[in-house]
Amino acid sequence: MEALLALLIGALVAASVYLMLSRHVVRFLFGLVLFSNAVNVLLLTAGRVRWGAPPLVPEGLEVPLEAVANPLPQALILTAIVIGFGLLAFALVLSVRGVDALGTADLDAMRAAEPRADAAAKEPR
Amino acid sequence: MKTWLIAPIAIPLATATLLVLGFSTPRRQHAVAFAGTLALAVAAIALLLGVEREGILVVQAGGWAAPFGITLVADHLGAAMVMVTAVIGLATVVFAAGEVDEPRMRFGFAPLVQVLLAGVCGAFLTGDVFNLYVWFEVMLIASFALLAIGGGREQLDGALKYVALNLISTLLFLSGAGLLYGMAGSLNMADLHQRLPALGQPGLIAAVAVLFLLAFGIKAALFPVFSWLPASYHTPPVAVSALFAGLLTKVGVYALIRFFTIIFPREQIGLDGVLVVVAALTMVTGVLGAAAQSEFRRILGFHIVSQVGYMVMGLALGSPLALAGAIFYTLHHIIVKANLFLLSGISKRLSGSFELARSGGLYTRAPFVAVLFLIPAFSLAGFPPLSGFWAKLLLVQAALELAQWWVVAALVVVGLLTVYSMTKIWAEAFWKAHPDGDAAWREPLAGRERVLLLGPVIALALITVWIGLWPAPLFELARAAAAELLDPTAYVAAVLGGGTP
Amino acid sequence: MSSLILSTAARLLVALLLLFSIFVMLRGHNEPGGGFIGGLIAATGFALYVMAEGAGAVRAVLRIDPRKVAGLGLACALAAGLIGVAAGETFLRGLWIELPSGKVGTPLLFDLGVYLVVLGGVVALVLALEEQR
Amino acid sequence: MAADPHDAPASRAARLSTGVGIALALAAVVAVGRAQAGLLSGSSRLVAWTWFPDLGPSLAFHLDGLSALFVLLIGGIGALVLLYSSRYLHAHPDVVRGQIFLTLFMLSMLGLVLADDVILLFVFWELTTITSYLLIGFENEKPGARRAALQALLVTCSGGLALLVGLLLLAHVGGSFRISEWDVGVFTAHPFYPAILILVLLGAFTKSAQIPFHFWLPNAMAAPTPVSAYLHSATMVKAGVYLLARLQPTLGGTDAWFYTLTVVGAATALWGSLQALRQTDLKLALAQTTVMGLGILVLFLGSNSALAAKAAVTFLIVHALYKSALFLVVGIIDHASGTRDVTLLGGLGRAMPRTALAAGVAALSMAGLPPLLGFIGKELAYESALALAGWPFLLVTVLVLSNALVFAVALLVAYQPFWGPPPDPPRTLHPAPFAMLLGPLLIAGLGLAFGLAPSFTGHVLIEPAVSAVRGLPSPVSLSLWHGWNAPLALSLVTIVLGLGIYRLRAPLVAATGAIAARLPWTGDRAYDATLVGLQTLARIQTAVLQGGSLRGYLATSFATIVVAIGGVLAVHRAFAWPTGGESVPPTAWAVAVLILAGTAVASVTGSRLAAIAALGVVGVGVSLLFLIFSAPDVAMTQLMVETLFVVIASVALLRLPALRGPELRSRAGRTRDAALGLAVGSVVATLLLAVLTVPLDPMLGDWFVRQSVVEGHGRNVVNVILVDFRALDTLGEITVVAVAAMAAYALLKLAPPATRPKGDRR
Repeated sequence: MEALLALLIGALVAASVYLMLSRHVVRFLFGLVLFSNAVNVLLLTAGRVRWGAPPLVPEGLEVPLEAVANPLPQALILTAIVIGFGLLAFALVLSVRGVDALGTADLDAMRAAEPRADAAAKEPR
Repeated sequence: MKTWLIAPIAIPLATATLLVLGFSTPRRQHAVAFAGTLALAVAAIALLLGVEREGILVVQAGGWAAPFGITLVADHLGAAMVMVTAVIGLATVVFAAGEVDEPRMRFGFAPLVQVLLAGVCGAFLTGDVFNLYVWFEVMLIASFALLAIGGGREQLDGALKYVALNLISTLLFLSGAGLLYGMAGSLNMADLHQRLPALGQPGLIAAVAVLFLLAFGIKAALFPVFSWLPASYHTPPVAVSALFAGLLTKVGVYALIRFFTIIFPREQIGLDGVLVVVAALTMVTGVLGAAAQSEFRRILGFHIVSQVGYMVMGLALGSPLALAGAIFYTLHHIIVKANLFLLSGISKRLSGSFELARSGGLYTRAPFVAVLFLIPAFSLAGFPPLSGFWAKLLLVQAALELAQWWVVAALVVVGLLTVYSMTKIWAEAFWKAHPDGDAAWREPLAGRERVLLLGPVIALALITVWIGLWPAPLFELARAAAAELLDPTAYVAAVLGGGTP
Repeated sequence: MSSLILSTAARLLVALLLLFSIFVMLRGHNEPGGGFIGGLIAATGFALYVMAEGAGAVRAVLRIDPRKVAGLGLACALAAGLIGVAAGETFLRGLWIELPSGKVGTPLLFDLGVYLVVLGGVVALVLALEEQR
Repeated sequence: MAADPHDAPASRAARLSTGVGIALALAAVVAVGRAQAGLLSGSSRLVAWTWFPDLGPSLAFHLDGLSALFVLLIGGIGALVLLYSSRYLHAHPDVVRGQIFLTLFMLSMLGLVLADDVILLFVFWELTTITSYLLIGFENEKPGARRAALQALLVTCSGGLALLVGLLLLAHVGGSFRISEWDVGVFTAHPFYPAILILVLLGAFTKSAQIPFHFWLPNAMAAPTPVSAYLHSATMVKAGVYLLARLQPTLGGTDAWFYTLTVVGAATALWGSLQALRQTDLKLALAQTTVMGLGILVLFLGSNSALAAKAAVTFLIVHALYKSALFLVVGIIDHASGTRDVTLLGGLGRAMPRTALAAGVAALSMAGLPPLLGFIGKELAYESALALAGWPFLLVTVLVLSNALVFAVALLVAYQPFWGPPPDPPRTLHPAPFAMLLGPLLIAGLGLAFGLAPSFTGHVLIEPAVSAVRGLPSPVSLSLWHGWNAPLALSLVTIVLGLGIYRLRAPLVAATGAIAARLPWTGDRAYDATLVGLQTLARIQTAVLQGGSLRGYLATSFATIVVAIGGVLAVHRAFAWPTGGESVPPTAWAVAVLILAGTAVASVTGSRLAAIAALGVVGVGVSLLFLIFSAPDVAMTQLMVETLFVVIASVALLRLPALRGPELRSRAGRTRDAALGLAVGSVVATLLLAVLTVPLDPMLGDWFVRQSVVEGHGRNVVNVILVDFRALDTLGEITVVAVAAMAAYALLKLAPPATRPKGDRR
């Protein structure tokens, strides 16, 4: 089971890298979203998956009767998902503003901070 | 005493919350931010003194014993880093009050700085891998915001590159945390220190270690993944650049030092050679990059890369002296580099441009600023008797003791190239007459602006000189920190309460 | 988009979602749910409302800047942590008191903080995006 | 000329800076002069304070004959130069700055010769480099001055860094950072000796302008004349000589030391004197003879004989005195007539008799004529050269030739401007004030006085220094008259030859000029070529590594991931396939297929909406996966986040340019990116698969499940972890959310960049 998940993660990562290397800023964002998803599944997988009950304690008991899924990876993933959401939303807005300001969605054309002429530094005087 | 351990995280967070909920005028925001940062500095001093007096301090957040809850730990390294964070925080908060424009203030500049400080302090104090990830993210999102808001084309372009590569770093870090948990079943650093060797999987551990090396390497701007830094650090307001230049890459360096001593001790993972080569290439490519630039802040940006190489070289060499040298280097560099960025802002304010070709005349017009520039500039270049000299000396001495001759050569040659690229700024912005002649004359700093802009610069320069003239106390601190890292017995005992649960 | 039916439906839906979100948050300590999910549900409700009625209407209903809601949430969470310190325990120590209806403790205050941050944050984002259009 | 700025009263700051500097200089002279009596017997004084105990360096100072001699020169000449420059720079707006730098330099130099600790010595060594840099660049708005300053800095700094390593090795071998604590016998036989020698000599040769590093010194004449007189003839350039003298007991006495110093010194001496003859700028002529003088000093320090040490120390004094006096004279000429070009000067003697007197006395010493100290120095040099092992004939020839050339230069400097034919029309003169005359007169006079009192000079000044250089008591007695002997004959040859060279100057200059022009490579050109090469390398490297495009940076990062992690996995053969575990239920297969399908569509579609929808499908799929694996909270959160993200993305992305149209990447580019993507994916999957074979200790999870109700008072374990067990994570996390929202809000609301002026980076 875990092997299947590992391969799935590999596929997600591969696709996300392919998208991130695109010249279009939107595709880059899509790649980021996929990568983020892949890492969340990786957390789940690395924490081992198990069929069975979710990590809930039935009412009136102190500990669950049957074996439950490992709750720690779940908590970590939850945190990671929410953080990822914040970061991705920001990246999205930043891209929108960047495209507005720079007048292009082509990543290769976005070089306001590092203009080409800059590479030819002048001799010190 | 232990209450102080949470203070460096709670104080800036509380200050940020206060700033969001009230105090709407920029002046009041500056005042509250200053008060909050001052409180942070007091807490940092108390923490450092506490560590000096009582040794490693530990708080189990929420009262849950390690390794189940999250442990906050202040050892010498963590406390020293928090201290220097507070210093840089104070300097930039004051400088920002004289520099940052009103729209940025309206849109949360002040609380963002506080959140950044909280994130940085959290990263320095946590003893938990996943919690470190969380503080990295806090720091990161605050830095994204500070970098991007209110910016024009350049700033947005720089921010995009910064965000993109840092997000990759962060996802690698998260994957690493997951894999580490998946192998060792723990996230507590002290616990991991004990568990990993017992797994009997040196190859796998090395591979995961490399994953962390990559994640933190991007963060710290190591060769060949440093490009986001020179692409972005020259774009935001100077107070932000200074904060970033001083602290953010150094959090990456800190994490490398922390991980590659306590979690992945060098003798276990056998990556020394790789790390030495990476450090050397970082030093060389960074300084050559600086040599190719002709813009004040871009030169400084590339210098960060080169200097991070020095710090990582200390880690890579790995002897007690080398590690102490790396820590000494980090602490010194935070002060000096932040100061240089602040000075670039003063230079721009007085001469009208960051472009060296478009500036000049400061030596004649602002001799005091010129002196203030020379101190951190020569310190960075490693001239005695300034702090940077000792930092380099410690590493050279360490490399000599280990008979790493070509490392010595690299340390020395890169030092010379640093001198070269640093004097370029001096010759162009300070010595050379301004190309526009008297027409370029900007009004001199006066009144409130003078105090706000020059005050932090003077303070940081004094620290540089003080460390230079009297290096022994800082070195003792660095050595104590290195000793704790190289033999984590005390660290483990303090965190886990003496035994494995 | 502002047809009467949609507008009315949206209002109803928002009210329902808000109620539901509070329910989800409160039961979160014992059943699936909690501050995150609750906050997200509530935010989704507002997002719907924004789409139906426009940003101005939502601002009018909210009265308070959503960013301040988020700030308030952060304040709640911090306060929940600091109560522990004030009581002489460590930061974020959970302190509980027994009430007839069940136990109430600082972790619940903390969860409320999470709820408010998520709600305020997402609504601020949606509003800004909508107002930019 | 009513309002001549030279006649204005000095500002308070200028007077203060001059006064403080002179007071410090005199204090040093007096203090050491009082101690001199004790040093006659060859003893020395030590003081030390702790400084950096953990590493080793201490604030240790050491006064012996050699340091004392240097202190007297530095302080004595320093006081006079400061007085002189207060008038010379009088009208300069930066006079205070100049005086401060000169004083700082003097203090650094004093520290250098007094330091016993090698690190302390290096600190002062570098401080002289820095002050020299600032002083050469004194006329900072002139590009030539800036270039010269940088050149001097880089050349001496590269040597300095070599020296630092050398000193550290010395300390390592000697077991102490204190020179006085070394056992001088252990060094030459140590395996590090060759390395130490090379490194130390690099430091000394760059500082003391030895071939092939000599070129920076003439260029440094861009500095104001008092600076040249002080730093670049009398003191700083002698720091290298001082170092060699100081280390001769430890490092000297070997063939390597002897031949290197002798050959380099001789070559430098010859080259400098040849170059000196060619100059028409008086200052440059003097600068080149300084190169020659430094060569002579290095040459004599090569031998460890008492005679050579005596010759070296005597010539050190001779050179410092006549050279600084003549520099100051040239400054007066420049100040008075507005030029230093010897072809434009003549007949000044009548108008400036006192200057002419100073010049004459100093030049006689330079030419090596009796009864000046220069004569004694030259005689000693010949005597010592004749006694040297090796090839005395060659050395003597070099010495005679150099001295003859210097003789001619002395005539050029001290005769031609004063007594040569006056230019037509005569230049207007501006007489120098007495403060400027005092220095050259006194210093030149000392050269005469020391020559007339040879026993005092030998016994009080030279003997303690020679003893210190040799590391053993070495009695010295000097006399003006040695009787009729070989050195005297050589002196006569020198004079005749010198007069001849002076007469035949024009053709000689032409001849040497022609040779020099054919030289393929000079130090100066090599320096330029090095800098150009460095710039080119830097540019190419930056273009490769920092191309300015995000995609390049991303590709680098991904490739690094593949190489680094893949490499380690391959080296350790850490490949494994997890066995056992749960079987794959059909639902999981279905969800996996769903996710893959969404991924595929998102990767290739040209439509934004389709891509967003596909990503939504992936998100829902992942959410289902969480549900399948018993993570309801995560599943719900994922679902809600996905929904919100789709909403936000639709709103935001519709404002961006369409995806449709030609894919911007070329086909080859796509193939390459796909390959890179596959590689990264494989590495991640491989790593994960290997990790999954390590059995997981479920201790943490089990503990949380057990404690959730008991300690956390909640039945949803995940939630209890989030708000209690690991609430600190959550605190950070909600901070991220709050800040992200604030930041996005600010980005969207804050003034659009179009309304901001272009290029504004604030």
